Amino acid sequence: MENLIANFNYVIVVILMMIGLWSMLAQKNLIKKCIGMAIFQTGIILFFISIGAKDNALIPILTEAANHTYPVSDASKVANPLTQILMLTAIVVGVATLGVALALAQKIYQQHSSFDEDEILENERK
Amino acid sequence: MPELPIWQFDVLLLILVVLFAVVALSIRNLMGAAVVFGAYSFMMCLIWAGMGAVDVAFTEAAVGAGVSTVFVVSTLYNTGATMQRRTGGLTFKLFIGVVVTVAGAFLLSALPDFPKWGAPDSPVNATVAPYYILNTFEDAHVPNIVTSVLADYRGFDTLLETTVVFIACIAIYSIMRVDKAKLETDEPAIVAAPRYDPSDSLIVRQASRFMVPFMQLFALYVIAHGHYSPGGGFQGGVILGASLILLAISFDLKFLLRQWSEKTLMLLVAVGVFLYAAVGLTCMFMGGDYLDYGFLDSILPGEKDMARSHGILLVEIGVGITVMFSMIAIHINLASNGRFDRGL
Amino acid sequence: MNTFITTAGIALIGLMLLVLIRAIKGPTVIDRLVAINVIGTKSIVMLLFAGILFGQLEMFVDIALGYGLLNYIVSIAASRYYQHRKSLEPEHSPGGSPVS
Amino acid sequence: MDLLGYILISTGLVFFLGTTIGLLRFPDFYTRMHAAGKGDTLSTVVILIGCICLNATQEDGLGLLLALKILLIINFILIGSPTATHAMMDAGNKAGAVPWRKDSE
Repeated sequence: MENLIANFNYVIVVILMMIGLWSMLAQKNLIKKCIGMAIFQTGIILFFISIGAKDNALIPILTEAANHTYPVSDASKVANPLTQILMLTAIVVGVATLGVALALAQKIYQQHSSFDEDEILENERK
Repeated sequence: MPELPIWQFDVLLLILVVLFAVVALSIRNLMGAAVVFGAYSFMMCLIWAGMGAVDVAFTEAAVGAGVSTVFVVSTLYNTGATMQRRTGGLTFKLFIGVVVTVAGAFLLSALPDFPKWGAPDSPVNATVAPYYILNTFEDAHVPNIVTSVLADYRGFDTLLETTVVFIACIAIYSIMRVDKAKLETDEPAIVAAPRYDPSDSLIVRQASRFMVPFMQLFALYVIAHGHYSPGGGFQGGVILGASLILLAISFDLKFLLRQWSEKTLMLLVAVGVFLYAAVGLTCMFMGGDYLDYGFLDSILPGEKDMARSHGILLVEIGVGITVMFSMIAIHINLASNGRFDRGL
Repeated sequence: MNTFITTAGIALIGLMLLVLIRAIKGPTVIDRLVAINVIGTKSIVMLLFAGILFGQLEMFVDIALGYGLLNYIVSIAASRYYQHRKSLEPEHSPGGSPVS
Repeated sequence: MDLLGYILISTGLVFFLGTTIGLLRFPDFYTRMHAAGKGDTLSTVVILIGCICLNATQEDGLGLLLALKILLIINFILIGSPTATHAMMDAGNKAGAVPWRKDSE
């Protein structure tokens, strides 16, 4: 139980990822699958960001107003920038891949007039 | 408990975000699901701001409010699908549910081995990240550590990510784009043309006309001021793209295509990546390694650290151009069903 | 000051939760859209609260400004969908699914 | 100045409570839109003005810059939010949302 509270972020990460995975596997609708993919992705991004957060830390922008002196002396008072930049690019790439997925879904709809997986398979067999 | 600055908000928002995810997937109306998914991204933005990741929060704000929901809406617009079919396979869903639960339990069983939430000495925070935090300002004269790591220390990474956006744009182009003449003989278009009615919504058009210049000005500020505040090429590019998408929505697609022809759009998508790569190549010609902006000090003003700062700015401009025009090209392709004439 | 802002923020999140109920219940999509629009506007306020609690409001205000500019695009896109869609074809697309 | 900020933020929260109750309790789309459109914009603007008051005392011009930026946000909300409300109302009208009548229950 103590672990559960101290590592609450990982619990939410796992829940989000599993919700996304369930949606991708069990939902028959292609749009819902796309949304599930995006949710899975945000789960992973949340994992990276939350391991980069530090206790009592400030945001990774050095300003004089926040009593930062250039150069910084204590690295533990600034949140981890590395995980943030990895995920920053991942979000933009994520929206581009969401676009690719939606384009494929749109083409499939033009062929089969349906987003439903079962109907598409039926149409294929005909 | 973690000692994050605003951990109360973080915990509450983490619970709320799970609720949003469940709601977005359980609504059977597809438009409803898309709209709730937009709100899910708002919550994610708040969580990242709460964990101190302002640049990520900014990117999510721009992407979630500006483009991603619009993409889903335009897909739904072009296909006309409204409701999800009520499928009978309850046992199948339950089976998947059990499988997923078991997988989640396996993942959760590793919970005690993870470092505590917010521990400053965890492996992630203790190895390479302190170097960036301590040395950024001497090396590159950039107070925003995220920007300097993004464009300088890990420049190759960002170059390839930009290329991925470029490739995704090309992929959507090759999936969606159809020849108009060929389509008319083959099959009728699925969606009939909405007539452009000038008296349709004067208020929306005038408000957009007022807002778009401010958006573009703000986006340029975000790109240029990214060294000192949250922002950079990705955020600014997405906001610039969203401003033109707003024009396309509130007027019509023809209005946008009159200004930016298909050829120009694709050319500019390539120009952004090219600018990034060219800056790297220039560094090689000046005697350094690829993307080592310090060697640009003979053609850029200032010493080595200022040269790196200016190099970062050039690279961010390249990223901004690519992201902006990719977003516009993706939107036009999705909204007009690849016909490039009319749409959402 | 921080205690007050924290309390206000928690109250705001609680009220957002109540708004979410409308997004869950909402009989039509437009009801959901209204609720989501309210949540989006309140995100701006939450970002400012986070900035005050971090003590670096000048960094968070840019994000809030971006939100203020972009927030209404989704509403306009979705309402565009309904304005154009209505005259196009019946709600049941060919081969589409029956509406419950 | 701080006290004024507290009062304004509390007022904004009360307005937002009104918005929430309106959203939850009103019977049809148009009345809910009424509650959301007015109460949401008003409460956000009031809370933002409260934030300006809380930050007005910062040193060397930072408070002024922040006040300007927050005023810009208020300006954009005052333009964008009613536009969104109008667009949604128009969409609901065209999509055929039926107004509630007293004899419909």
